[in-house]
Amino acid sequence: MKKIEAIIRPEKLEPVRTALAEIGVFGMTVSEVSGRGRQMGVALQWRVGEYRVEFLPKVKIEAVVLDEDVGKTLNIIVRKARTGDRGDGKIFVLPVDNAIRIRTGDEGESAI
Amino acid sequence: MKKIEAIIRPEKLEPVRTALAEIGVFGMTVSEVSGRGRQMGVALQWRVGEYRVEFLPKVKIEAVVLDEDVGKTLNIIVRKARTGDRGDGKIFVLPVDNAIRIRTGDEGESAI
Amino acid sequence: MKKIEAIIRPEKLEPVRTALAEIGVFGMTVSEVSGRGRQMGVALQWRVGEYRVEFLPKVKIEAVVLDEDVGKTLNIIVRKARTGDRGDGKIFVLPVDNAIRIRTGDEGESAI
Amino acid sequence: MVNNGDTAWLLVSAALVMLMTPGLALFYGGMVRRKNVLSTIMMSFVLLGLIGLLWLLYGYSLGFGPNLGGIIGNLDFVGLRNVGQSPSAVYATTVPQLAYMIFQAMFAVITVALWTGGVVERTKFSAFLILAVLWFTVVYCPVAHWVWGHGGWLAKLGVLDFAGGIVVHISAGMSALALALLLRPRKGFKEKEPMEPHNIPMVIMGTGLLWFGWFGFNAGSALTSGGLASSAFVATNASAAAAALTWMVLGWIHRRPSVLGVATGAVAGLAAVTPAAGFIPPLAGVPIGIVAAVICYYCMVLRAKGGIDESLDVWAVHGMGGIWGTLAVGIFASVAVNSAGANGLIHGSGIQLAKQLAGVASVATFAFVATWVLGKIVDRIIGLRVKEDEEVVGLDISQHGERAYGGISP
Amino acid sequence: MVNNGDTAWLLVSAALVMLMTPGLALFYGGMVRRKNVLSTIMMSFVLLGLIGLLWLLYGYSLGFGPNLGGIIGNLDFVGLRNVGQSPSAVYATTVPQLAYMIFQAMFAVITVALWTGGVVERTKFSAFLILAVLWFTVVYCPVAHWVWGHGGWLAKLGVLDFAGGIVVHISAGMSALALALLLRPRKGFKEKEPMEPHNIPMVIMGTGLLWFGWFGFNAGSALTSGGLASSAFVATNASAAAAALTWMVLGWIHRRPSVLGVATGAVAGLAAVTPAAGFIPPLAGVPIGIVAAVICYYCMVLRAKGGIDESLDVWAVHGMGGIWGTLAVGIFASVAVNSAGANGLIHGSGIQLAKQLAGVASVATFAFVATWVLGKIVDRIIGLRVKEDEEVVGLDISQHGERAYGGISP
Amino acid sequence: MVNNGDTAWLLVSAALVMLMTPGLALFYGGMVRRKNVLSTIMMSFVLLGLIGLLWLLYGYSLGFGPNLGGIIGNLDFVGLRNVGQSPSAVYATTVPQLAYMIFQAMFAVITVALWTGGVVERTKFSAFLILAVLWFTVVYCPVAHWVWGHGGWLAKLGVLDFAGGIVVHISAGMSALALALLLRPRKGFKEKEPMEPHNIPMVIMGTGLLWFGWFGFNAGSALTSGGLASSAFVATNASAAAAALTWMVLGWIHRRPSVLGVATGAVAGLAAVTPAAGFIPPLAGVPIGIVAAVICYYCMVLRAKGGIDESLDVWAVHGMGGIWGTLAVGIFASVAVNSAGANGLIHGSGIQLAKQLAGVASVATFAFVATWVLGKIVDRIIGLRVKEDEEVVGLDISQHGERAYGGISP
Ligand SMILES: Nc1ncnc2c1ncn2[C@@H]1O[C@H](COP(=O)(O)OP(=O)(O)O)[C@@H](O)[C@H]1O
Ligand SMILES: Nc1ncnc2c1ncn2[C@@H]1O[C@H](COP(=O)(O)OP(=O)(O)O)[C@@H](O)[C@H]1O
Ligand SMILES: Nc1ncnc2c1ncn2[C@@H]1O[C@H](COP(=O)(O)OP(=O)(O)O)[C@@H](O)[C@H]1O
Repeated sequence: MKKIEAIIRPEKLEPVRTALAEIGVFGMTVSEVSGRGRQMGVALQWRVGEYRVEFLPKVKIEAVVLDEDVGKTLNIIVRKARTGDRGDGKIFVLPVDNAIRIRTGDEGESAI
Repeated sequence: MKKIEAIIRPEKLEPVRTALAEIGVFGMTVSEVSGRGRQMGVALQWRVGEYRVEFLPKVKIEAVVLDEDVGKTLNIIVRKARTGDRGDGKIFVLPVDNAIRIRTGDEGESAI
Repeated sequence: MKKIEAIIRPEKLEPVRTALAEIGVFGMTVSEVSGRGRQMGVALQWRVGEYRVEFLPKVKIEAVVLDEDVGKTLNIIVRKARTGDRGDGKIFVLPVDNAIRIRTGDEGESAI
Repeated sequence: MVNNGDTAWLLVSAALVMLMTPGLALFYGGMVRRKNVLSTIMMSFVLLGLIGLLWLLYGYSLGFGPNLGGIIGNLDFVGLRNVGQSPSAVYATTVPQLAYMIFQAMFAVITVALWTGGVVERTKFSAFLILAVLWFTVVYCPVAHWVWGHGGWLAKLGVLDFAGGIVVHISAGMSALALALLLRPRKGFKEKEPMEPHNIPMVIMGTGLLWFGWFGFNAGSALTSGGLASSAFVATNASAAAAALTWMVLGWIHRRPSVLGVATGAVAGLAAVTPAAGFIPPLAGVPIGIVAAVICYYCMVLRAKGGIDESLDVWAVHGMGGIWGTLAVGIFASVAVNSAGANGLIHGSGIQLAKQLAGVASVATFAFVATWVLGKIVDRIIGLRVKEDEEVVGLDISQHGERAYGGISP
Repeated sequence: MVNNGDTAWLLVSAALVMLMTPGLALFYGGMVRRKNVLSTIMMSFVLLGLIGLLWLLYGYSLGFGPNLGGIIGNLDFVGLRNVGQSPSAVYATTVPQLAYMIFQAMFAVITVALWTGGVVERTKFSAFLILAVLWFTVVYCPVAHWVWGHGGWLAKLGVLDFAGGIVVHISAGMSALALALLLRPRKGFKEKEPMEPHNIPMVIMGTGLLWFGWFGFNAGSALTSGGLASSAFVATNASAAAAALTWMVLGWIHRRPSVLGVATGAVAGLAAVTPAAGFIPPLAGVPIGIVAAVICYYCMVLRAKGGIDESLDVWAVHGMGGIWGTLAVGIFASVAVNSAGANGLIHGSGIQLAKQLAGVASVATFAFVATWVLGKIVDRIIGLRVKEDEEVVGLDISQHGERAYGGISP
Repeated sequence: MVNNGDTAWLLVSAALVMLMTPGLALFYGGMVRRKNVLSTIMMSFVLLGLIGLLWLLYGYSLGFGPNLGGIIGNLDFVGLRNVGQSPSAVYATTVPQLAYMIFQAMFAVITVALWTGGVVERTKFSAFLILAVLWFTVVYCPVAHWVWGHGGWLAKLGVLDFAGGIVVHISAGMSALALALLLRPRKGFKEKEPMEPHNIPMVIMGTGLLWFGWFGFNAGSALTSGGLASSAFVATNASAAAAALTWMVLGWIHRRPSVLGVATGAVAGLAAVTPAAGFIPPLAGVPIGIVAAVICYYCMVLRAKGGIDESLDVWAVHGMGGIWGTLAVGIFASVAVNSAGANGLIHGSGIQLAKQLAGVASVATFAFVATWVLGKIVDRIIGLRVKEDEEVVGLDISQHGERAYGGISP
């Protein structure tokens, strides 16, 4: 099992979600985050001046998937979340020791 | 040390928190997230129609605990967060390399 | 590659961000979280009484960095986020298996 | 004869009182948890439709139609029959009766809305609607007739209620208490789970609109534009100001000066001065407001200690504030201010205080008992309370299929 | 002769109608996605400046200046020339002409604001401003003159429009439809992406202010304080109440009683009663409101089924509501209520209904066609729509360089 | 003799001005950071209590009591002694003196509230309350007397201030500057940390209420209902509209058309036209608004460049807007509009401009100096500023023990 953490543009959540559902990856947890990287921040206006906002809104998808699904999951996310401009985001893959489904108490691979 | 990430129903936060405190697990970080899984989304109303919301509100608890505490922590969470209906959530256990307490600079097990 | 998760006081985000930028750590993802630990919660007022809020606002910084940058990153965060009072927060270091830049598809160290 | 200055003032006042219901929706809506804000707002807002309609159909007739035995109006005014552009012979004789009727409509709407503060976050919406209709018919219309109707028995007794201390605040406050007892506490209340107000700026916005609208409520109740309206206006503001400050000080003594406290104090002061506004010298608003804040504050403490989940304290603020204000008429009233009024204790007579006491006691008892009975009936038939899991998920989703603030959206 | 009761009422009414534009900004702003809320609010709010100014400069003259061939006013009143503290000879003859002029200004502002509901979340701000100026000049001012101007051809025909069913609601509703067709749907609309309203309490707040302000709109249109204003006031509230409840019931039949639905119903009822308020017996507001809710509800269903992204349903609510209400004048009107009015079907004459139909047909057609042409022209010259990535990022940032709710901040 | 049309108008106006204080609370509250929104709102809202009370107790007497040497009113009106339902002999002679008194009360409240915009996000609440009482007593009441009091020295000099350009805006603006200098910048200001407004829709909501209420402020200051009120109403709207648009254009030239900019411009236009509204031909509101936007815009740029953290720019908008508007009386005024006024430059006389200059200079200086001294005293005794960690945590929690928006809740 691996945990996939993808930081993507908010407007790409819908396409990514739909495409993942098509390959059977349903379970995921999503949150609104603020990101910073090569994409510069944005200048916003105040009444007469402007100020820089360093962090831009991003969406973080967290999905724990079976080892054999990691490849295709990454693939789909990269394909669906890309625009080619700076700020498309990153995907990180982290090891997971165990998973439990609270409803049933199932552990391990059958839990996800 | 392990990092425990539990995605639970928002209304279960209070019972889980209290029960964990009883076994000495105090430190934790909590955030509001949106989840998707076997539990279907929910249909909400618009002025005359409806639309589906795919993601439901969940709460994510993150707690780094000593290896020996992992078992009982999982146990408590499963017991306190369960309703038996779809959507109860998941717990993931992730390895942690190191921990530091910012206030003191302590590293490792003594930091948590 | 390691993932550094730092839970800090909200007002320390700016100094930490600036100091990290100076040593070349630009990429990061930030979110608003609620934390609990040795720092007690806070008592807030209701119309005539008060109630305890167990969770206090914190900011979580997530940054994936190269192995060789872990030390100095931790160092900076500890230095810049410390006040010496309870509630300064924690830093956790987690292993990362892989990283991908969505824009280019680059994998591994070159992705971050 | 219609006077167009008076009519302008009464129409404006009707509009101001109308605005109080959305104001109350925000005041209450900001104090509940995020998952119940729409439900809370809806329980006020929908009454602009429901009670607004029933008032035209039969409410005005029951309340202000020609008197039947001091108890209720007859059906002469049903469906606005005989209610037209010329003035009534007995009410507000310088403005079109339609204007007086619609001014009164707004009072009926907000009175029902007021007691919803006692039952938020757990009441089934369908049951609420039925209860609202029953309560309006069985409690509000009769009480309005007793106190304000031409020939109403409390009116004949000489009970004075300028703008609704009895009719509005006591009846709503006692009813909220009865219903809260019937419904029992929200899940988590006994366990002292924090029920943090989800949006205090929304509460303040609501308070601002309430205060603003209250000028129509109280000064509009002069039913003419001129000296009396001005006097009532000043008394209203004086009491609100004094009570807001007093509440702040009380909160400060125990903890810190709270924003929610200032808002609550202002509402307590406004409620308390309502029955008195047009009978008292305007400066008497100050002691009325100060005492109102003290009484309401400690009643709230008491209610909380008693473990009663009368959730937004309608009893403590409106019920007890209204009782104090109604009695205060018997203390501060002066015929020099309003010749249609009376002299209170300070101006030499204790009789009025006794009358006021009679009015308070009878309506407080009636409202509490009648509401309890109505609530029991509705509870038996369809159940007053949502199911536990509906309460847990929140009433916005379970009752209305909506959520207040959109989630993650592209 | 200036009457100061009437003037007080008209000035208050002007202020109330002014408040409707911020109210509408919130009503619309709460229904869009978070990334477009400022843009949506701005498209209403900026008109207080833009149209507010143009009305003084030439709008009032085109609308209400001495008549040129029944089509338009001349330039006698440009820059408020000849518009002073004494009453006009032909409009509102008991109040200063300045008061009448500014009351009318507020109508012009909100009419333009109304149709922005059809084009939110995708319109380029610069193009919008140009379109607003053109529309105001080419559509609003002439139509106002036809219907309300002394000598306007529809007025001469005997078409009745008490407070703007034709001038305001039909013209805005048909124009919103034309522009929505021109602009095509928002990105994601065809794919049925959820476009969740980001803040429903904001919508309710807006509805409360609209309802409140509508008393100035409709009862203020009596232009005097007294019986007629009172009657229009009551009819307005009756229709709003009936429509709000009806919409709730319709929603409940299909799903659950929706808070957004009650708000929408109230607005539909208010829009529908607008042309009728001062011509009908007040209780006729009830059937007008009920039918309005049914018509608007199913028109909204239809619009959605048709795949047309007239985003906030200005056509269904204001256009169709306004058409129904204008025809309803021909059904319910009675000279017993307003001697300057007429008798409708129920009171014995079908002629008025025919006249109303003529008014509806001509203005609906004109507004749709003229707006389409204006939209096409602006689109050709500078493009009506933002670029795709600007739409994706949201108009708040792309058009205004601002975001509504601050991010993480120390 | 009390005229009930005039009284209706003045009471409505008083209510409208009252609503401006909650409006201002939202206007300011939306512009600060999330952690300080309640504190910011409170600094306005609590004044409805504090100043509302003090005005009755002694403020009205100091401001409008029988004159002592041109400087201050005597104590004849303390505690509303001699202030009753009949008109004053010298002020607003057609309305009850109580109505005039309470109308003036609302001005006092909002004037104090205005300068809080300069000191938000760092002022200790207890110190603020003390300062507010002192400022009200030592600055507001005397200045009101000088300009508006019967026998006040500036009034006798012939300085004209229709609705408070000097008394309200200049005094608040200069005082905000003095206090901001005393308090020094917020932590993070020098480091250019972003201080993003946390809720711009809240700012717009506040602006809408301010604009609405300002009709009471300016047109109400005619103190009668009729031609003059209508004229002032139109001038007010003209200036607001022109200034809102102008600010938008200025912002567009440098960057993009900002929503916050339109709101700010509107307020600048409203502030600037305040002293002039009832003395000028209504169309003169247009140039007054345009120039106001330009002046205030660049003063704001200047202030920011100067590194002065006068946080919400009360000086730039109200101070400088008020100065410009007061001088504009000397340019545009015409006795044809108001026979109690004067002719300005355009209508043939330069004298009035000189008088206006005298009024501006004396009050601007006095307000700045007196406020500085009062601020210094309070700072010495209990400290004006919160401790650093209190500022960092936010004033909502540190001063009031509350937070605006609930956290994670079940
Ligand atoms: N090292 C990192 N650790 C964690 N998150 C990162 C890191 N680098 C980038 N991110 C996240 O990815 C987002 C996009 O990164 P950015 O460098 O701007 O664009 P790109 O990946 O297209 O070059 C950032 O806004 C941030 O949320
Ligand atoms: N594979 C997964 N990765 C990450 N989060 C998941 C995953 N599966 C489920 N979740 C989270 O757990 C929540 C509950 O899961 P769900 O499948 O709906 O219920 P249950 O676990 O009771 O079958 C989801 O809403 C989501 O937040
Ligand atoms: N074991 C833990 N797991 C996850 N987060 C923790 C843990 N312990 C503390 N935290 C986070 O760190 C924050 C600060 O911890 P706290 O114990 O209050 O202060 P300190 O680290 O200074 O002793 C908490 O609010 C919480 O967000």
